[in-house]
Amino acid sequence: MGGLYVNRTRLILVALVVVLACALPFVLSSYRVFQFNMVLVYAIVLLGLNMLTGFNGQISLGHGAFYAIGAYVAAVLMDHWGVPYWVTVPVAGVICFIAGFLFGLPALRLHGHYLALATFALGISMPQILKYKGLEEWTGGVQGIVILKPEAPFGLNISQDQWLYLFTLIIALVMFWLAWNLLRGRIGRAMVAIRDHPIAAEAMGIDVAAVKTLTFGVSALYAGVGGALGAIVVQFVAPDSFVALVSITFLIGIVIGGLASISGVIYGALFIQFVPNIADEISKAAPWAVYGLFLLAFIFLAPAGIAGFVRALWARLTTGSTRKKRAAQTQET
Amino acid sequence: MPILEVSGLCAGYGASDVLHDVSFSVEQGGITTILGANGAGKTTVLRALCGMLRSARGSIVLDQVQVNGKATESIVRLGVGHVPDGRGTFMNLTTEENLRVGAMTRRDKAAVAADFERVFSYFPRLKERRHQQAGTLSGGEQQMLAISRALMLNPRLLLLDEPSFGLAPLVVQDIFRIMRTINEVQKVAILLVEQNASLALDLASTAYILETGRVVMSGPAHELREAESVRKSYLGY
Amino acid sequence: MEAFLHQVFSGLANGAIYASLALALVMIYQSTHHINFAQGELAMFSTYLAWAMINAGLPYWAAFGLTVVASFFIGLIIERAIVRRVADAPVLTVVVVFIALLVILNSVTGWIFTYTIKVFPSPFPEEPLFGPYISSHEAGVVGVSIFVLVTLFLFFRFTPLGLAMRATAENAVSSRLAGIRTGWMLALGWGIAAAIGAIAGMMVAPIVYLDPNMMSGILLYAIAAALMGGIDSPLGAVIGGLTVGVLENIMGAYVVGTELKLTVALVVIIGVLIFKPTGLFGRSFVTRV
Amino acid sequence: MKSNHNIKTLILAMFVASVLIGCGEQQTDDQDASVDEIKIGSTNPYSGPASAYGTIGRAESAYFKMINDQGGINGRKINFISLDDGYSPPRTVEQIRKLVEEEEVLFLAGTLGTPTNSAIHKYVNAKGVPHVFVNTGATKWGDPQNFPWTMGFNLSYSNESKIYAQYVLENKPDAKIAILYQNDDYGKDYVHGLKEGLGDKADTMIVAEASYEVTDPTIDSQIISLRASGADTFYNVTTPKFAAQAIRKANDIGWKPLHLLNNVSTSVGTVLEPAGLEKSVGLITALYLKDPVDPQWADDEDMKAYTEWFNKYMPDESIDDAFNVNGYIIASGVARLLEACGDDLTRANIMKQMASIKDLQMPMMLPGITWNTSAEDFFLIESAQLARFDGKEWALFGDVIGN
Repeated sequence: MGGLYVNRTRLILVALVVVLACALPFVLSSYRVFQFNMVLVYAIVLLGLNMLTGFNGQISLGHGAFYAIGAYVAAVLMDHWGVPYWVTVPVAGVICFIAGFLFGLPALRLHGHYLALATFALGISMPQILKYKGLEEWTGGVQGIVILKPEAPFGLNISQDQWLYLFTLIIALVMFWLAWNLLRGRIGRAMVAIRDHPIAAEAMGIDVAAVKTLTFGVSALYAGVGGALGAIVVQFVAPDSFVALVSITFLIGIVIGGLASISGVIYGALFIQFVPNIADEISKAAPWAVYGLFLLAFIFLAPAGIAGFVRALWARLTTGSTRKKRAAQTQET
Repeated sequence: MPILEVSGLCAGYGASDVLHDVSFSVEQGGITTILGANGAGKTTVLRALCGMLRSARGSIVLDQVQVNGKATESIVRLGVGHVPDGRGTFMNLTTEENLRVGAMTRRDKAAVAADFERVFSYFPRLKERRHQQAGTLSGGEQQMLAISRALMLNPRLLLLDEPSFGLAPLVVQDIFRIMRTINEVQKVAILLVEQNASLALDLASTAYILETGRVVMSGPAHELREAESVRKSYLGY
Repeated sequence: MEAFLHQVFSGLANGAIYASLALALVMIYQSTHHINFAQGELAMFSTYLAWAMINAGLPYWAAFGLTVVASFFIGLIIERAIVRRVADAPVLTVVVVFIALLVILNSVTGWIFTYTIKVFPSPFPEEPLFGPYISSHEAGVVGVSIFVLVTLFLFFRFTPLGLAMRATAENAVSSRLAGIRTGWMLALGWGIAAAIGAIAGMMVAPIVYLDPNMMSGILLYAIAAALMGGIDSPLGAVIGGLTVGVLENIMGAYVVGTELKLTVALVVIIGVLIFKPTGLFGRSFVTRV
Repeated sequence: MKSNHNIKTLILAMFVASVLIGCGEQQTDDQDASVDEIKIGSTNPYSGPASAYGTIGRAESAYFKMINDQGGINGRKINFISLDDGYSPPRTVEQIRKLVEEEEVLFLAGTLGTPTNSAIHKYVNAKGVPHVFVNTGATKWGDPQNFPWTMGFNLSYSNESKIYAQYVLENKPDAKIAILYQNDDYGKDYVHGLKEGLGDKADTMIVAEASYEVTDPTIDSQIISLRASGADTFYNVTTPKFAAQAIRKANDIGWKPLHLLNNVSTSVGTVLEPAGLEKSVGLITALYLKDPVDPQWADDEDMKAYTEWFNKYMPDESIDDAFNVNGYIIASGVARLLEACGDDLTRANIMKQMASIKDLQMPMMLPGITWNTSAEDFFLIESAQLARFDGKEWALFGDVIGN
């Protein structure tokens, strides 16, 4: 399980990525900044989903639902009560934590495919619920809610896009840092133990039910924070923005990026943000087919996700000739 | 002319090898045993023989046919019955269906019917439990079922992976008695892998001792039985 | 009362649609332990093959038979060429492969055949034979589902191949040690599932019209039905399908209205699963530590 | 932890530094079209569950290909960039920003879908990019006061509904109406429009409403419920596949109401033929386009031109599909707009020309249904004519309604 320990090279790499991320909005056009802003948003959501599915082994085909709740919390708060945008993000996180925790309780009794169905059902139902007459007063029903884009504070001389990107980046860094600490700590080990050896974990004295529901809550919290940020960035929420396909896309993100890998969620986020556009450029007649071929290609070339691929590549580069010799030997047979 | 001739076998899981340059043979119609402590690599030997380990290197010749690199099912079809560790029972199938699976590769219906009767005569308990779900059988019964399933293949060579494991002494004796019968009546060669050295050396004519993946001693079973080191480490007196 | 009966029968007719696809899902699950998300699109694609053949002038049953055979081989090839490569991968990786297949099949079909709806003929008579509540075709779909179910049961219970497939699904290592070519058993499972899916598609299309998204809605119901019935039980799949169909209609017509009927139906199904985690007819496996 | 501290300091330093360097963004309001090429942007769902509409975008592209083959407009070629948004609002925002900021298109035309266009409504108006021929029927696209850069294309769903309401009030004042609608903005707009049209009689006249989701396999259950309500008038607000199902199912269970079908699903080839032409007899709708399959237009000059274009530029697509007509008219409208603009290809002039169309009879529009706009009136198509299906064709009756 890479990604959880510290060493000098890794630290330098992380710092480099962070520096690059900070510099991005000042070298790229607004449109690109917007795109990378969405990458950050997706990365936060994928991180949450990866905790739940990758590290804890609970499959979710319905994280789009929590993403939607987060987005709507932000939109409703801003639209109805004029709450400042930056307040809505933690509120969305807390509300999603509660929602995820509550959903995690019945999910305790469901395993494997059954949990997949339950979460998928949640993802499918969410647009219906958002459209429901009884909630229309807040959700705006099928019309959705339009949000105003925040201006940069403190009189900073940067554009709205740049500010929003940096705002998202700060939150993303905090969320990554928290996740990293959580995952390498006691709770993180418990999560992995439950995934790999549920019965042994119980025998070791881990409160399996508590850890699983908490993981569900935290995972939903991440999705909610991502959802709130996504809503602010896109400036619009509507039931059509949160169809079941969104949940599937998130799942694709963590698998392509690398299950149970923190760095993987960044690759996954880049994939789900950019590959559909590439597919569109290749074929207007059947862009989905191109997208599907990309998926297959990535799965076959990097079965352990891009993170796994990078890790293997790194290992080959760093460890010298001894490995190569051994590899050659094994190939003889 | 040995039915099985293994030389220079190396194999393992993942990057590191468990077996190092292991060589042994089983005579036509003979009984050979490989003894060793837990973790010596006994099960790995059997897995490598049946093509279940991609890492296996060296030469494995079965009745003059080189079988290295062949798929498990192809090796099995050459007449190798493997009673795996953990018994490999199909828990959700009935006893009879388990046996049918064993005879899956055979087309000679009459002979299969005769073999059904034969294994039921070896293990009458299985006949009683014929229509019962195999998952509900006791450990001993499942071991009998595993041996019977392998016999249904009509093998020339039977590989047994610790058939005594976890069973009551009476049951174990029963099973070893039947193995001798099988060997004598059906002329099936047997490769027995065991921790229970005393029983195994009684049954086998040739024995090998495996320690940390290497053959450290070999010879006729009765000679090894007398060897002091064997007595101390494996027979416990 | 008349309307109520009508709703029930209409629910049964819909349920038969779900059941027929659920059977294909159960088939794949039995042989590979995966839920194939691309099953619906595969069925849809098969139905287009049949449509193209009928359009080219083939008689219905010839097209039907050819499509079932062709679908069998398509399933077989997909398993051998694509799914096999991820046989050892984590289940989620396999899920992504299924999603990739789903989007490719959907998009390619739309590209070849366009997205306009197509009329697909029914082999059953036009006039209702079973009273006013259910059309002959709908009754026929129920009948075909039951026929497929019985055939599957007989196949698995009484043929050596069926036994080999069950054995492979349960314990691949032991099966290989019995000389069973397990790789082919998996491919065969895919082939048979694709063939069943093709039948499902050809039964569904006359009711819902043929279009590339024909199965995307049905798939969810079929998965729900299969799981509710117990994912390894063909009988459970059929009963699950019929239950889901009726449940949804009654919910929509009398309980919560149409806007939330899917949501409520799903909640009920998940409720059932929480109290009976292996489904109505599923076997509970003994887990050993 | 020391290393942890280091990294935090580093991040902070970098962040502060980058903020300090931060430079303001240059706003570009108006790009003049280059001399020899006019860039136009659009979005369409080429992928995803709504990809049935993708053919509209392909038809538009095919039309501009024809224009370019004929030498372009005023000597300029059209570069029509139509991107896939999968009917997902966030992706529409992204693609529109790409078109506006990267491709620097002169204007946007024919962007499809209500939620998708809602997502970019504010953005394009803030940027001052003409956002015309918006391809949905929501009412909000005609609001020049607040959104002076946006103008819709279709007859609005609510205006269409009012035509049916008027018809019912005049011809069947004691009607009991049952409504089937798609559970989204499009369906609800229609329902809302009908209620407005019926006024205070709405509550008594509408006896049942049922919705469906696009993922529903069938709408049989809804039809049974609606029939059981005792309604004698059926307002069918559905997209093609469900419309065909509804027409057939109502017929099969012996329900013979006055059947009002929304304009979205009037295609003879892709709706009525699948439903059964004999089962479609008596359907009433409000038409404004010509249907390529409807035999009454077989010798029509417009239709001949359309068929010729279609066979040459879209040989792989289905001519039955009336969606292509929608794309064809939008594209020809854009071409007409550019001709009117002449050499003054500024965004302001585009909106000015767009808002000064008088009695324009476009090809493939029904005779008498003309385009009219003004600085206060941002609704392009505001009239339609009722038609009853007679088993072969849509028989128009009554006057053109609306203005």
